[in-house]
Amino acid sequence: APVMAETLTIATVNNGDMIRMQKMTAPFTEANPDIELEWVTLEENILRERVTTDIATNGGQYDVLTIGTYEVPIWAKQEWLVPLNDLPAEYDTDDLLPPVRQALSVDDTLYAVPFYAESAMVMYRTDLAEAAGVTISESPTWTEIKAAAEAMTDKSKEQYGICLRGKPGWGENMAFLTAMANSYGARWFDPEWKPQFDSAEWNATLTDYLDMMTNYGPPGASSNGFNENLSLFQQGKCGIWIDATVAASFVTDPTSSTVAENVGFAQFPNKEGVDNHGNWLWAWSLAIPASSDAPDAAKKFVAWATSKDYTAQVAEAEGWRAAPPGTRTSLYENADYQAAAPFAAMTLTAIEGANTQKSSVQDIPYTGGQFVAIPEFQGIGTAVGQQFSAALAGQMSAADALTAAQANTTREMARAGYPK
Amino acid sequence: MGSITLKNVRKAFGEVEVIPGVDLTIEDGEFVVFVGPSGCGKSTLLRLIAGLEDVTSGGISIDGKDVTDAGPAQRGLAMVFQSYALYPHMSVRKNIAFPLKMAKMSEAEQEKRVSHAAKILNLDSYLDRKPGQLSGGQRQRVAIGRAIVREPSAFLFDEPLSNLDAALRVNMRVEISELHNSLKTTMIYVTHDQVEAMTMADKIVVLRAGRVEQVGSPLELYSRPANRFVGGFIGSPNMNFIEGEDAARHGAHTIGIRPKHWKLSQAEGEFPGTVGVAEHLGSDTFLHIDLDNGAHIIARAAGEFPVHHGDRIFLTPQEGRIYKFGQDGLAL
Amino acid sequence: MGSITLKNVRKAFGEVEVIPGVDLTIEDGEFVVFVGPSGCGKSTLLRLIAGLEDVTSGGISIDGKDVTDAGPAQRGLAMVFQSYALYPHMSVRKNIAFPLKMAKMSEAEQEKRVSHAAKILNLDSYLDRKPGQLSGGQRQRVAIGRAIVREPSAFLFDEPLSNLDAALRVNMRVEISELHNSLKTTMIYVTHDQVEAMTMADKIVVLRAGRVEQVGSPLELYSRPANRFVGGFIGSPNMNFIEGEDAARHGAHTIGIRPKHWKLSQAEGEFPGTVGVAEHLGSDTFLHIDLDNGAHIIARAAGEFPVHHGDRIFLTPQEGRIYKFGQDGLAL
Amino acid sequence: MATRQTQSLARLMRAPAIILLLIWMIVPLAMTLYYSFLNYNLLNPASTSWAGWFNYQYFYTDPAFFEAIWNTLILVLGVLCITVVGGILIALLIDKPIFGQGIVRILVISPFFVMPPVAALIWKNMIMHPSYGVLADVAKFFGLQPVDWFAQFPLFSIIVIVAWQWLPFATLILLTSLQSLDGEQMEAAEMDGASALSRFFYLTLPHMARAITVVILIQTIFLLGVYAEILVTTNGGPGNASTNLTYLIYRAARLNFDIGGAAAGGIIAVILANFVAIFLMRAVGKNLD
Amino acid sequence: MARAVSQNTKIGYTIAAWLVALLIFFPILYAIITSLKTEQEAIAGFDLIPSFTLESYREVQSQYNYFRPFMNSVIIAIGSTVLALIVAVPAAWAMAFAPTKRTKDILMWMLSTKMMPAVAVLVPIYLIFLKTGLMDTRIGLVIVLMLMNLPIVVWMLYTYFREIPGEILEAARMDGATLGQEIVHVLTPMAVPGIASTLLLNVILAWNEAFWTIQLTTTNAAPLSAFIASFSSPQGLFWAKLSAASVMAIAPILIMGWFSQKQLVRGLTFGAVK
Ligand SMILES: Nc1ncnc2c1ncn2[C@@H]1O[C@H](COP(=O)(O)OP(=O)(O)OP(=O)(O)O)[C@@H](O)[C@H]1O
Ligand SMILES: Nc1ncnc2c1ncn2[C@@H]1O[C@H](COP(=O)(O)OP(=O)(O)OP(=O)(O)O)[C@@H](O)[C@H]1O
Ligand SMILES: [Mg+2]
Ligand SMILES: [Mg+2]
Repeated sequence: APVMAETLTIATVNNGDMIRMQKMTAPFTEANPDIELEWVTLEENILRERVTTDIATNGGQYDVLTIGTYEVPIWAKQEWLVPLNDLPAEYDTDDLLPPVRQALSVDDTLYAVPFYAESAMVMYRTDLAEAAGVTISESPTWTEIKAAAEAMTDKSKEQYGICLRGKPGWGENMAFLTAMANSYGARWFDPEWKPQFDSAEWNATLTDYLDMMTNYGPPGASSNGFNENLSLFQQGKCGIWIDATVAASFVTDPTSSTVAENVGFAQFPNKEGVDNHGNWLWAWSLAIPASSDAPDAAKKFVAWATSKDYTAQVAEAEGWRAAPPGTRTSLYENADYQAAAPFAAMTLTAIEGANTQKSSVQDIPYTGGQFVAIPEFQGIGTAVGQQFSAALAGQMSAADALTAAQANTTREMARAGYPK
Repeated sequence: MGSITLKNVRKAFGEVEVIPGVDLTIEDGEFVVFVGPSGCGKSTLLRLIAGLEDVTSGGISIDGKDVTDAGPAQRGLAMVFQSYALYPHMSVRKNIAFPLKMAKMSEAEQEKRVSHAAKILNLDSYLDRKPGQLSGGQRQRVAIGRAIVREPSAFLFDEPLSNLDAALRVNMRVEISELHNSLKTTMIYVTHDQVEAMTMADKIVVLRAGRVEQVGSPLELYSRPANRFVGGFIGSPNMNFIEGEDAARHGAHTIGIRPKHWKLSQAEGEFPGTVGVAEHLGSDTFLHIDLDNGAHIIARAAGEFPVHHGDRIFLTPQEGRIYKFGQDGLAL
Repeated sequence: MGSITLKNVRKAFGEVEVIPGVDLTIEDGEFVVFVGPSGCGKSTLLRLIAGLEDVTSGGISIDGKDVTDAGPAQRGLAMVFQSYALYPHMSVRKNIAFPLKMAKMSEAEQEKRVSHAAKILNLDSYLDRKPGQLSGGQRQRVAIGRAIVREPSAFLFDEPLSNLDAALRVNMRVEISELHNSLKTTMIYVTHDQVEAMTMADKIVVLRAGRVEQVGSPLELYSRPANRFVGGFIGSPNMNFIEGEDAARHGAHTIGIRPKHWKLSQAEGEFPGTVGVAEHLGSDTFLHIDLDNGAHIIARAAGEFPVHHGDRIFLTPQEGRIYKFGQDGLAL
Repeated sequence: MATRQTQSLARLMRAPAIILLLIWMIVPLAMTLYYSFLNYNLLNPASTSWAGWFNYQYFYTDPAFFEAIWNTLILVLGVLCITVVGGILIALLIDKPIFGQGIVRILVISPFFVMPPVAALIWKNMIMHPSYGVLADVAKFFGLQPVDWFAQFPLFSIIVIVAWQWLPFATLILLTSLQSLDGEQMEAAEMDGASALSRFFYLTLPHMARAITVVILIQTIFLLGVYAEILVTTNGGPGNASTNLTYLIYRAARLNFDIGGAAAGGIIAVILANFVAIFLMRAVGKNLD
Repeated sequence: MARAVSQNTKIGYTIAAWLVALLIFFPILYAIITSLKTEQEAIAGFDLIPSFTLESYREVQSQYNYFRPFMNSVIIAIGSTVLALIVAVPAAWAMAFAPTKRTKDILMWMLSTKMMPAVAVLVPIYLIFLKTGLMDTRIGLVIVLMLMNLPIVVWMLYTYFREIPGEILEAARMDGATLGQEIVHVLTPMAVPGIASTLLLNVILAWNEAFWTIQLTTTNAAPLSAFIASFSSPQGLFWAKLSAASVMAIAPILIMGWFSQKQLVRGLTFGAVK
């Protein structure tokens, strides 16, 4: 190695795209022989714990962080992240999809660059729908979804009409339920930061969710998260699955999915009369902590890892379908990609439709789509998620779960000193 | 009642034959001691009688009833173990009452029997202690108490005194003898200490490598040992053996002379030697003497005998007190 | 050299005074035995001499040099423990050489001394075994070997034979005596067995509750006990004591008669009684007799004495063999 | 053994261990105590302020708090029951003459080597999973509806996993104890006419009392700290059904990054643990010498 | 006790014992089997006969170089245990052979330090580690795990030492050994079985520690607990891969445990039961 080698310690989440990236860094290290890369790959929750502790204590263990749209605005406000407005021209910041770019910026300053991004949409089995004699429109309502789910359910064949997240966690069931609530016209807080679980909208959301899941959902749904539902869907046990758009590439991958040929896509549902499709937006992004001792090398790296070149490199190695989705306009304009990824258009629609600045149709004091971008949300969201999961497991009623959620959230918000 | 008969009892552990075949009759009320060197099969024989081991072949009957296949509890015997085998977490009272409880005896009857046994054994004041709080002798008594309450047809003792110190051993020896005198129950007592055997037994069974060498009263064995082994085993200090020419002179392959049967002289005698250690006990003196013919012998003199390390001494066996053994070891 | 002097040595464990104050002089080359009942402070006294415990007050000097504050290693003494305290992970050779190694002696010198000690103790063929592969007596000898090689100014033994069985104990007793005869080094030997004390000692120190009751040669103690305690402690079987009227008749508070000093008769005598257990040893007979005056005594008859349980018997003390003690226990 | 010199040496030799542990205990404990009186959120360090007793009050009034204490109790007692009873039975079994005793013992102790997160992963995904788990396959084989263990019996499921990890420990201690039972005592009881069952209850069980004490003492120390199994499987849910005290603190510290609250919880846990400890030492320590 | 058991009874016991043993071992066995399956087989339902592919292992290895965390685990586990022994041997000597009235209290206090929830003191420790430069170093973890296990090590050694008759140490003292020589030449060799089992048990406890090892490391010192944390919830349920990673994480300690079974059994009893 050269004399002045710098080592970048990169914290990544252990999902497939990030791991693929670890294996494809040759062009970068060849171009930058003075930079060595050290990887810390951890499961999402552990990664978040580790990274948060480190950045909050100014530990300086990492030079590049993999974080989501939830952390970016919070951490940027604490001045924990290095601003990324000075990326080179060839990076083409303007090519980033506007909602994504906006979600990663505070006051128009970019604090993280997206590795891949996702919204949520409906994935369903076209063959089952046909057999059951139902159709799902491009932009379905919840009523339509429920009817389709009912029609596709055949428990004797281990075939369940609908699979939704049930595993507790702010990034698990609460991501889905928050998005669903948004589409029902509900909100987390009113402008005075008063929790709204006692509202009719939330009641309707949870009641319908429980209704669908108990009647048409798979067993053990209260411990199903993204991964579990993905497996179920790939094995043909789900009629409809509403979840992150990245799933599309997995369910249509014939090497791991038994139903790859028969997947249809639709926009995230809404309730009749409510013009809101959930506003789910998540981007796994790369950011540089202010405590890094090699911010310049780190900038080079994040720019490379989220560049068009990297996308092309992945496409070349593994085909266009595997390209990290959801971040750049140019990708969606690429004909090869469109051809390889039948879900491209719907994904783009979903992402472009997401408004994280105002996710509810009612007035709200917060930003964030399927979450609330305040530091306390992880704790609150998870606690509420526990209640809703318990309701799904049949251990309490919807009303009780909402009451508990309301009490808990009120308590936590008071403790955190809201309204501020 | 408690007569026990062994008919050609054999015992092998796997390939190893430990008891090659024993016939033995024990009369009701007898105090029988099994004696022999370590590993000769005393414990095994006792355990066969107790039913803790199965015989390989042969039969055992108690009071004329065949019990060869009966379990230990059915034979109506009681055993006192070398380690006492008290139940450490139970009080003395509970220990003694345990066999009665197992026999589902009424509380009142249990109480009666326990206090009776405690009285006999002087355990009254310890009834509520745990075994761990007792001295060795007291524990031994508790073990005996546990045996007594069952009113067994015979008691079996396996080296019950070997864990006690010398002084206590003497006391307990007497206590057990007295117990036998008062209960008159058959007792079978295993030891490898010939003093115990001599002082306690009505009948001694000398075992060697699983075979019965001689059966008889202590004095019979002392005065008419059937062979050299028994002669050497019975009597303390041990019989002195002289072989070769000096023995041939008395017409035997080996002659045996007991330590107290020497005439000692500082002037002349049959066997000249040098005094090694002289042990002065006040009442007696034991002289360890290296004979000029190479033998090492022990002589006992009554009272004080004024010799010291290195003195010359001459020994002559007392008339008629010479035991003579043939080449095969049998008494002539 | 190895004379040891204790000057008003006191030892207390916390509140408890175990040795209230002992003055004692041990001459070079003497074999001194500390004897006394269990718990009387024998081990404590020995450990004070060894330096394993600190004295509470008083002084200890060895060969005239004050060693009260010296550590155990500096006192030039060697100790043989009751449990042998061999190093189980070292071969016999290494065990014996250990003190030499600690003294940084040359390998050659170590080797020489070890083989010398091994020869004396007949350990040659076991030098490469581990202690676990030895019998009790052999272990005992290794412990002694480890003491010998240092050529200490004195040996300390703490009940070295109490873990051995009866027969072995007799042998080892003789061996240690022979060792003393050949080495002529000072030895201090702790035991609670008075037979050991009598047979081995040049000088016996009788202890009781941390106090010295009498110091003297075995025969002195046997024939002229300073008080009733010593009289009762020395001699086997123990001296019989008779109090009250019968004693007053002989002009004492208590009289003591040794078991062998009775004249036995089946017709008449001073003390009538009933035979309890009769222990027939062949060479002697021990009679346990309940006197009509309530005392329980033991009489020893030479050879066979033909009485049995329950027989009437009459005893008379032999002339001039009566020990007389005052009310305070002191000999009159 | 006890000259003044050895006593002072002993003091010297004890010192390093004691001092190290004192530091290890006191420094973090003091800092924790200090934090417990602060409003201190790691994500918002700027607004740190003095909180007084607020953190304690807040922790104490948390509806999850008493549930967590209750769950902790059930978890510890449940695991203790399963491991002690199971351990005794298994120990009795493998003490019997069997072929391949060595291998059986190896198999039985194996779970002790599995790190808690791995154990939880294996049980969660491969054994208890309602669709893919072996238990589900078994249920299906018998035509039954698979049980969703973590949703329906969350605490019980965790008890099973933890008990599985600690069963080898209990078994081995109890087996060792069993093997040290004096054979002559058993024979004496047999001669006394005691049946096999009586022998077990009157002799074997009392003999094992000390070993059982050790199992209880050591396991309690470790069981009070169980959290990885919960984190991996149920995340404390559904609701708070499987949240124990340690996990509650974990949640405060690692999800909410509420340093003050977690510190207060930690202090409460230390106090409770010491109550348990004192109680254990009193009740159980006597048995230990 | 000594009565021979009939062959039939023995076979009966054997069957029962093997059943129980296999039941207890089953989760581990099934993880091993699953790790040899393909992903499709892994979720295809109960099946004890895999296709014996090493694909999952290969994939795990390509994603995360196993060797470094493995070495870290070895060094940290052994290092912390050895360090703990060095501190604990003198302390245990003092407690066993020169006990005071408070010795038992001190021991119990030591054990009670283990009851503090680690997560409550994470931030202080984290800050200390940052300040002292111990973060992400093996030596840092060695120290923490040493302190964590010290109470248990002291306790175990104490119980072992107490079985050694004090007379032997006194004999050494009479023989002129200094305290150091006494410990090195006599006490330690005699306690070797006890020390070995203490060592083994604590290596296992340190190996399986999964809180501090993850929180206080990033790359250089990250042991196998961090390794497994990077596989525990991959996108999609790759159970064969997860099983392979699990097996890789536990295999070294499992094998060590199997081979040192005898000593370990003694160690597992914490020296408290003879
Ligand atoms: N369970 C057993 N299996 C195999 N051999 C045994 C068994 N029990 C005893 N033996 C052997 O049988 C022989 C006799 O043993 P036993 O215990 O009866 O001797 P003993 O005369 O009581 O000896 P000691 O005086 O030492 O108690 C010995 O050689 C012993 O090794
Ligand atoms: N370390 C100690 N602390 C307190 N008391 C002690 C200690 N060592 C001995 N003692 C007490 O001192 C007294 C004398 O004990 P010592 O061991 O010297 O008796 P002994 O004559 O050797 O007895 P034995 O013949 O039983 O060995 C006993 O009462 C004993 O309880
Ligand atoms: Mg025997
Ligand atoms: Mg003593």
